[in-house]
This record gives sequence, structure tokens and C-alpha cells, in this order.
Amino acid sequence: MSDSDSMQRWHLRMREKPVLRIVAKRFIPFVLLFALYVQFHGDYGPGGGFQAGVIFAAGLILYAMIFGREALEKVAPPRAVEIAAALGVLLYTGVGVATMLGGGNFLAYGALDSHDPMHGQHLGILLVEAGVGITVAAVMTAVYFCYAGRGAGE
Amino acid sequence: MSAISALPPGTLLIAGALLLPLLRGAALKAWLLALPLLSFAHQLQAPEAGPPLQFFGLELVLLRADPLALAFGVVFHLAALIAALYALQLQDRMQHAAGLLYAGAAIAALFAGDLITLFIFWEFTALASVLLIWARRSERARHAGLRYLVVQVGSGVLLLAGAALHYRATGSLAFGALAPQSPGGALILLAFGVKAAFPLLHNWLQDAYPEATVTGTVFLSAFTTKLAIYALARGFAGTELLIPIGVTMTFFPIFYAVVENDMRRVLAYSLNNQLGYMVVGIGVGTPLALSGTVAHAFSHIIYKSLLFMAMGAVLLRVGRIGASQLGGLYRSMPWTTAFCIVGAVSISGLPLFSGFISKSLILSAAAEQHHTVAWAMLIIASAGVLKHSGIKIPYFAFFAHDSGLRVREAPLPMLIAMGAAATACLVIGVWPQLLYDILPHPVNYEPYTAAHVIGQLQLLLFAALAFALLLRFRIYPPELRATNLDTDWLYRRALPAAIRAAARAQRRLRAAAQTRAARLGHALIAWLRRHHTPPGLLGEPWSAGATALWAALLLAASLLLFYLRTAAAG
Amino acid sequence: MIGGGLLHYWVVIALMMTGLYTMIARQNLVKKIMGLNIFQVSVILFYVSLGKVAGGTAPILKELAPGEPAPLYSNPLPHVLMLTAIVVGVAVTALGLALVVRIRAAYGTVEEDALRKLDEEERAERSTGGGA
Amino acid sequence: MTHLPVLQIALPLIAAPLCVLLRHARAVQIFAVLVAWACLGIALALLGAALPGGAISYELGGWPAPLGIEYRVDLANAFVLVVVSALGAVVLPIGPGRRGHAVPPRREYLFYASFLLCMAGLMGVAITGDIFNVFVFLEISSLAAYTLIALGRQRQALRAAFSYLMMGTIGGTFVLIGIGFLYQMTGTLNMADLQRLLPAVQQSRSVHAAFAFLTVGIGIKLAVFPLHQWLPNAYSFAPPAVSAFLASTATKVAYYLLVRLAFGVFGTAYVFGALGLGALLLPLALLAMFVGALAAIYQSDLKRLLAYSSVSQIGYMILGLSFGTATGLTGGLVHIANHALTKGGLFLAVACIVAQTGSSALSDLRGLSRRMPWTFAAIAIGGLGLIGAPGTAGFVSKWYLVLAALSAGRPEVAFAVLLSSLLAGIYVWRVLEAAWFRDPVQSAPRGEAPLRILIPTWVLIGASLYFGVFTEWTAGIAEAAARQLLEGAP
Repeated sequence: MSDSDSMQRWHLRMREKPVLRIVAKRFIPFVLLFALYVQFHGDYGPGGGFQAGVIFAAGLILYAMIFGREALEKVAPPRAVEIAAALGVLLYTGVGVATMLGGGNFLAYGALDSHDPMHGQHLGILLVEAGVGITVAAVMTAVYFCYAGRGAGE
Repeated sequence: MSAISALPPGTLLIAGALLLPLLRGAALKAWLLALPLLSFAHQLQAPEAGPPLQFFGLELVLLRADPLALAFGVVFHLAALIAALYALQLQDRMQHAAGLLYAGAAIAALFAGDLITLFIFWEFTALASVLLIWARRSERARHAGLRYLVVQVGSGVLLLAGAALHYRATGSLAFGALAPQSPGGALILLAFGVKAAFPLLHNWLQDAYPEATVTGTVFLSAFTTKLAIYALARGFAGTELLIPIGVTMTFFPIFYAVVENDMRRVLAYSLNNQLGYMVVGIGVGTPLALSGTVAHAFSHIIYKSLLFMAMGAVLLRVGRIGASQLGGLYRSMPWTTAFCIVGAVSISGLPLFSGFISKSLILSAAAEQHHTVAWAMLIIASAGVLKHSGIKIPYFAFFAHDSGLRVREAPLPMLIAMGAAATACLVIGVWPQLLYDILPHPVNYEPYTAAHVIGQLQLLLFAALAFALLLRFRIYPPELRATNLDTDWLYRRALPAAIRAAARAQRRLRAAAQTRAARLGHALIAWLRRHHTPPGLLGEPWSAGATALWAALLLAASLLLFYLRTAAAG
Repeated sequence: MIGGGLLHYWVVIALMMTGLYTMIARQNLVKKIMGLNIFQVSVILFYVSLGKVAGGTAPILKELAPGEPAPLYSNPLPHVLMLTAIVVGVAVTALGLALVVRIRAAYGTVEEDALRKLDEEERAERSTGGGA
Repeated sequence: MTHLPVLQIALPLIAAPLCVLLRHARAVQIFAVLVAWACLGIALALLGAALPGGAISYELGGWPAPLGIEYRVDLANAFVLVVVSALGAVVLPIGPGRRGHAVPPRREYLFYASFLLCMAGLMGVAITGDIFNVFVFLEISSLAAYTLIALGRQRQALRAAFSYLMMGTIGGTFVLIGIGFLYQMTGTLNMADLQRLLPAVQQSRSVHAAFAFLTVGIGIKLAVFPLHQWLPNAYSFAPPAVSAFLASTATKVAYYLLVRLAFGVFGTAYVFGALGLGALLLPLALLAMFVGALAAIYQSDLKRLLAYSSVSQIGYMILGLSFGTATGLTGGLVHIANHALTKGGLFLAVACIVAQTGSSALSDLRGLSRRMPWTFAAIAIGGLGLIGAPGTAGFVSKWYLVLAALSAGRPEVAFAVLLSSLLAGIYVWRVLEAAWFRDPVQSAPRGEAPLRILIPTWVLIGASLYFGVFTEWTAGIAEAAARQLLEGAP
């Protein structure tokens, strides 16, 4: 409970720091945007779901640190985070199943588009990376909830 | 039906024992008596050989019914029936079940055609029989039972190891004649020897049997050692080594039997002595000798059960079994007394009783093969038998000084069981041909020649005379550590002091060795316990850090090993 | 060159030993986790150094002008593998810390010797309680 | 069907997040059990396909083998797959346990999700032909296992999980280092490819180091003495179903992995000839057999006793491996199945006891056999299996081990095997003696355990009896698998 007290005190103090609040508010959208850039640039250069997911989660966690866990819970309810993590994995494995239904091997993206395998490759990698990104972002946020939420329920 | 006849006899007993928990009252009793009969019927219609069974790549022969196995089967069934009858009034269902399982496993072991099957039932008898000891539910019995189990399972382990070696060497698991010189054969011989209570391997017998329940001892005396005798007869007939071993077996227990106070322990020693005759018979190995062995096993099972039953009845009624604590019981237990005397004269080999018939066979076989020394020793030993079993048991239990004990006669089922056994002793003694007909080899032997009868009677008379004299001069009170004095007067005059000293020295030596070994054993166990119980080093998991350290050390060790090995090779 | 061209090995080994030592010697569970992290990082460095090809450039495909020789790429595979290893490391750390949090809640301490003593006391209590 | 190898892994992997989405305890339970049974079906189908002797290869993403990740099923790993999925299918229906548990019903779905992940990880280790993939699956299964263990009822479960996490991660990292060395020397991660390329470079010290790191790393997961320290606490404080599952599968998969690397990747001649691994493993195996059994004798809690007996039984498996011969390997492989059935059944029997009495202390077992005859009959049979009594599955394994020791010219080792089964007899006897020959305590439970637990218990114990006599499906397959591994069939 002392932990949760200190948490609350931390947020109270944050209220009194307008510079941080303003900067964060301006900054966070760019963090999230950058995450999306890394996510979709992964198709052509360095980047991809792992990195993007972590960056995205970092943005969310920054938001929670400045404005409080409750504020983040409004944006991303823990239940929704949990579902997102599950859905991300399902998206990944779903692509695998789809390729099998399309007649290829598991995760043989070429099978996603019977006319143009190259197009299928693009689509497959896009979806898989999206799944990875969603999962990583959700799991990192969940981990944050797990520690930051400690004491609240006790 | 054909499926049942493919199974070895005895399995019926095992299966039947598993039904016991469902029965109660009269049905239970009827079932207990019916099972041995049913099983015997099963044996009678058993084919000569069952179909081989595939058991992870090995071919097992569960059923091989040749004359040797069949002969033992007859007597085992008879013993099972008598023992079940004796135990009938018992309320303890576990003992009933254990007894039947034990008998069933022992019978099934007789028909095992290969070493693995033999091993399986061999261990099964150990497991079932130990329950008969534990069923007494005393601390002493629990410990004795555990020691017994360790020895019995140990003999099974030796047997399995021997079987594996034998299989390696010959590629066959069939249980036939084995070579005692080969490592596998030697291990198997040792396994049989443990179970047959060879000298120095015998302690478990005297340790465990007297601790078993009243009825349990009757079962125990019938099966365990005789199964070993059967196995020896099958695997090592004609092994000369067995003759000296057997002669030793007939002799050394006499000393202990004479000085022992606990009557059931006296019988346990005499059991050992009787086994000696059979081991000699196997060592001689001629058809006559083998037949003698089987015949002796047959009659011995019956009269030894009879004696154990009588002593069990005494223990049941009096609650004590020390020779010095008994006496004068013939007044209150006349029937038991009578049956006990029948058993005693049978074991002593009095003509017209079963012991005479079978012992003579072995003696004649030994003489025929010119094992003169062994023959002479056996004769001398048989006089000793008379003293410790034939006279000591009935005399101190039922006569001697009147201890003032007034108890009830044994319960009726026990009396019937004893009566049946006594009748069997007499019937075999009078009509030996009945016994000879079931022996594995045809026997044309007439025990009742004048020479035989007179020789035996002389021997017995001298022994009885010696006993009387000793008593008369008060050299033979039960608590005295007396020596064995035999009919031979030279022997008697020259050696008593030496033997007395030797016996005493041996006892002292044994005691010292035992305490030293015990102290060592205790220290070892304490050490093991200290390190393996939870706060100890090996009984409690270490911290994660310690494992990290061990992982690092092991890694270093393996790197070093690999480096050295390859450096040496390169 | 320092370390005879094997500098990266020495760094890896130094980190690895630091991590192992921390795990072995520290009683505090959080510090143990940190040791574990250092240990894992050393392996990641090891892999990353495996992928480096002397003179190689970042493994990004580019359009080649006609006649231009293909550039020498470093091996990207170890990096990709380490992506997975990092994820594993994060998961392990998160789970380990979560366990530490719950241990703290259940025992009130995160020092291993204190935990051990608490467990031993509990067992002693139970065995005497069970005997009575 | 051609996709079976990947479905084996993908099915539980897909099902785990679905469990999270479903949430409703009852629905999740039914769903997870169905998935586990489907896994068993797939594993059996794979075994059937592998029986003729060839290997089934499946290329993930359609990339050809040395480059892409390959799933490869031959007899040895099909056998392991069947064992793992069968144990999962039998144990999972029991669930996390109801009585005073750390898992509130509304969080139960996490138990099922973790369990499925653990299954997927273990089967993944067995099925994959890519050595880095092995590491990934090893960590998936381990992470799920840490979580499952931490669900135990007592607070010691947390400590146990933490220690396991530390040691397991050290082990996993060692494996990773070993893989790194292999990749450095050969430039490939595919196991079949490694087998082809290694002989050329096997004199290099990097390869020795790789093998040392792999052996020790796997040794931690396998709980080789003296790296077994995580095991007793982990098994004794985990929820009963978890103990039953992990005890019968986790170490077995690690054993399979070690076997695969030693015989299938590095090669018998190199591992046992040049490096002399047998000289390292044999003493460790013997020590494990005796220390484990002795420690088991002196334990006062049934679950701990069984856990230490596992240490001893793992010693047997290592012993089989240490000879480096077909017979020894057969003994080790067949013990995977036999010990999984026996120990799984025993831990489930403990679950029965805990469900009725709430305790697994030996002193609380007094006289219980009268109240719970079926449970204790199962314990008696399972105990005989641990001893290696004939007619039980344990005997079959021991027979092969004894044969292997004798044919390797080590009769004293054969004797040690038999001697340590005597020790097993003592600890089993302690349990039976308490249950049968002591008078029951006052607070003894009213009756037999619920069928929900009793039936799985008897399924496993019954199977251990069945495979004690009919060994075509255990020893037969193990023998063929050992031969396949030794011949280094591609």
C-alpha cells in the first residue's frame, strides 16, 4: 500500500510540472507515429513488428507516467490490452492457417494470392508483422499494468 | 477353458485371492478351502507345455508341466490346503489373501519354463510372504519382515542378474540344467542358495520365521525354501559342490537348535537341517537321489508344517513359546500333543512314519554313489535331529516339569489340519508306494528291509538314551547352553568340551561381528540420513546460485575432459 | 590489436562472468535477476559479433548501378536471431520480477537467506505440529 | 495429411490466445481439453506415418531446408510427441485444482493457456529440425512452466518457480551459446545440415565448447545430478496437475534433445569416441540414481519423495545414454514413456489424496488406504513400477539397462541398477506402510477421490501395466528409433 501511496504522490507531483505535461502531450503522438513508421517500413528496410511494438508501448507507458495509470486505462483498458495481445498472436497464426488453406505450407505467404505470389508475399509479411507489433505493444503495456497496478487492489 | 489351461497352475489361487475382499462369513471359509482343491484340479488337467508368450522380444514359457514340477505341485497344493484349513478360524482377511497369493505364486513358479517367469513369481512369493510376517503387527515383526524382504528381493535381484548374464552367454532363457561354472550360472546358484538358506546365507530364516504369525509360519515353512530346493533340483542336479554344502547344512543347525529356547526358532533351525538332506540329494544327482529329494521335500513339508502347527497352537493358547516357559501341556492339549509326537517321530525317521521313507532314499542314493563320508555324516546328523526336534520339542512343550499352565485345547479347524497332516505322515510311512508313484523317476525301493529298520531303530534308541542320560544328570536344562552329543560314544567323550568351547567362541565371535557390523551399519545409515533428510546437504535443494556455480563447474569439467581427450587423441 | 583480435570475446566473457557471479553471490532476488540480464546480454553481444564481416556494410539491399560490384554485407541472421533472444530475455525478466513482487507480498522480504530461514521455520513448525 | 507436423505445434499455439479470448472457465476447459486430445490424435497420426522408417519433413514458409525452418519427424521424436501429447491429454482435464487454490475461477483461463503453451513448447522442441528453433521452443515451454509452477497453493511455490526460472534461464542461455558456436563454425542452423558439415570442423575447439555448453545447458533442464536442484521444489509445490505433467514430460523432452544432439547431430563416434562423454555421464548417472533414491527415502512429504525419485529415475535414463550403444539408448528412450506413465500416474494419485485431505505429508497418509482403496492401489502399482517389478513398465526399461550394462562389459553398473531399485523399494514401502499398516488419523476424509481425478490416474497406471507386458509400442518403437539414431539416418 505504501507503493500505491508513493505512486499517487508521484502523479500529484506530475500535475505541478506543466512543462513535462505539455511536452509529453505534444510528443506522444509522434512517438506513436514513429512506431507506425517503423512498423510499415519493416517491409523495405530495418524495422518491423518487434521494434514498432516496443516503441508504441513506450509511448503509452510515457502517457501513463505523466498522466497516471487511470488515464491510460481509459485509453487502453487492461481487458482490451489482453484481448489485443491474444488477437495479435491469432493474426500471426491466422496467416499461417490461411496459407495452408490456400494450398501452401504454413506461413508460405506466396499462397495468399493465387495470381501473384509476390503480392501474396507482401500481404503475408505485412499481416504477420502487424500481428507481432500488436502483440508486443499489448504485452509490454500489460507488463507495465502488472507492476504499476500493484497495491491498487490490495 | 483352454485359456485357463494355458496358464500355469497357481494363477487360479492368485486370482481367487483377489476375490477375498468380496466374501465374508461361511462363503469366505468355503472359498478358502475350495481354492486349493480347484487349483489342484487345474494342475491335473494342465497340458505338458503352454504356448510361448512374447514379452518384449523374449519368449516366455509360462507353463511347463514335467514330472518334477508336477510332483512338487502335488505337495504344494496339499500344504496349501492344510495351511488354509489351519488358518480357517482367523479373522484377518489380509493374512488369508497373503497366504493364498504366496501359495499361488510358489506353485506358479514351479511351472515356469524360463528364467524370467521364474524370477517374476520368485519375487512375487517374496512380496506375498512378507505380509505374513508383517501381519503380526509388532515392531519386531516389522523389522524382521523388512530384513526378510531385503534378503528375498536381493535373491531375486541376483537371479535376474544371473539370468541376464546367462542370456548374454547362451542366448537362451530356458530354465533347464545350468552350468555353475559360468558367471551367470554362479549368480543363479547364489540366488537359489540364498533362498535355500545355505550355510552363512541362512540367517534370514531363523530371523523371520519365528516372528511370523501363528498361521503365517506354517505357510512360510512350506513354500519358500522348498521352491529353492525345486529350483536347485531343476538347475543344478548333480553338482558335486552341493554335497559338502548340504552336509554342513545338516550339521551346524543342530548346535543352535539344541541351545535355542524359542521353540519355533528350534524348528526353524531343524528346517535348515532337513534342507541339508535335500541339498545332498540334489548334489548326488542320480534319479534315485532326485526322487529321494522330492520325496523328502514332500514328507518334510507335511511333518514340518505339522510341528509348526502344533507350536503355533501352543503359542496361540499360551502366548509364549520359550522352552523354559512351557511344560506339562499334555494335560490340557492332549490332541495337540499327540499330533506333535507324530510329527516329531516322523522328522526323526522312525519306521512307519514318513521321514523314514524319504530319508532312506537319499541315504541309499549317497551310498550307491560311494559318497561314504557324506553318508556317514548324514547318519550322525539324523541322530541329532531326533534330539532337537524329535524329543526336545514335544518333551519341553508338553511334558518336562509341570509349568502349571492350564489352557484350552486348540481350535477345531487347527486340530483338523493337524490331524490331516499327521494322517498323511502315517499313510506315507505305511504305504510308501503312494508317495513313490508321484515321484519324477520310477522308484523301486523297499525301505522296510530288516537291515534298514534295525539300523535306524538302533540309532534312535541310542539317541534317546543319550537324551535321557543328559536329562537325568541335569546337563540338559533348556536354558543351558548345551552341546550336541551324538550316539557315537567316542565322539561324545572326546569332543564335548571342544565343541562347547567352539560353540561359545562362535557365538561370541558372531555377536562381536554383529555388533561391529551393526555399529558400522548404524554409522553409515546415520551419515546417509544426515545428508539426505531435508536440512541435509543432499536432501534439500540448494539456492539458485549454487546451481549456477555447479553449472559453471560442470561446464569447466566437461571442457577440460573434451580438451584432454582430443589433445591426447591428436 | 588489443586482445589479439579477440577483444569481443573478452568483453563477452567478462560480462558473462559478471552475470554469473552476481547470480551466485548476491542474495537479493532483484539483483539476481539483474545478473541474469547481464548474462543474457553477454550472449547477445556474442551473437552480434558473430555476424560482423570485416569491412561489411549494413545488409540492406539497394539498387545496383550496372557494373557496380555487389557490396560486402554483414550477416544479418544473428541479429534476427537475437531479436528473438531479446524477446525471450524480456519475458524472463518480466516473469522473474513478477515473481519477486509476489514473493515480497507473501514473505515480506526478497533476500534469499531470509526466505530460506522462513521456509525452514515453517517446516519445523509443521513437523512438530503434525507430530503432536 | 501433409500439414500435420506444423498443426501439431500451431494448434495449441493458436488455442492459447483463444483461451484468453474465451475467458469463461468452463468453456475454456472444454476447449483446451479438446485441443489437447486433437494434439494426441495428430501425434499418433505422425507416429503412424513415421513407422515405416523414413522421416517426414515439413518446410515452414515453403523455404527449402537448410535456409528455412524445417520440421522433421522421425521415429524418435514421433515417440516423444506421443508421450507429451498423451500426458497432456490425460492430465489437462483435471484443471488447476479447486481446493483453496491460488487461481481464482475467473483467472482459470490463464492456467489453460499456459498449459497449452507449455505443451506447444515441449512438442516444438521435439519436432523442429532447426537448432535455433529448439532454443525458442525450449524457452516457450520453460516460461509457461515457471508460470504454472507459481500457481501452486503454498507460498513456497513462488520461490520454487523463481529458482527454476533462474536455473532454467541459465540453462537456456548455455544452449544459446552452444548454438552460437555451432553457427560460427558451420554457418547453418539446420540439424541435418549440421550433421553433414560438422565432421569437417569437429577437431576445432569451438565445436568442443559448443558441445560442452549444450550438454550442460540441457543438463540443467534435464535435472542431471548435480544440476537437479530446481526439480524437488518445483515438483512438490506446483499444482498437482502441473507436477504430473511436468514430471512426466519436461525432463523427458530435454533428454530427447540431448540424445538427438549427441547421436543425430554430433555423431556417436565424435561424442562417445573422441570426447568421451560416457566417462562424464556415467558417474553422474550413478550418483543421481543413489542420491535421488536415498534422499527420497528420507523425505516426509509424498510429493517431494516422488520428486527425488524422479532425480533417481533420470539417472537411469542418463545411464542408458552414457553407454552410447543401441541397447542403452533403447533403455533410455523406453524409459521416457514408461517413467512418464508411472510418475504421471503417481503424481495424479497424489492429486487424489490432496483433493481429499489437503495434504500430501506422509504422516497424514496413515491408514488412508481403507478410505481410498483405488487411489492407493494406483500408488502401489506405480510404486512397483518405480522399483521395476516385473509386470510393470519400469521392469522393461530396467531390463534393457541391465542388458546394456552387461554388454558394455560393466557388470558392476548392472548391479548398481539393481541395487538402486532396492532403494526404490524402501521408499515405496514407506508410503505403503503408512497407508496400509498404520491406524487412520481422526480427520481422515470420508471417501474416495472424485472420478474427475481418479479416472486419469488409472488411465496412466493402467497404461503402465499394459506396457509392462505388451511392449511392442514402447520398447519396439524405442528400439527402432535407437537404431535409426545410431545409424545416423538422414
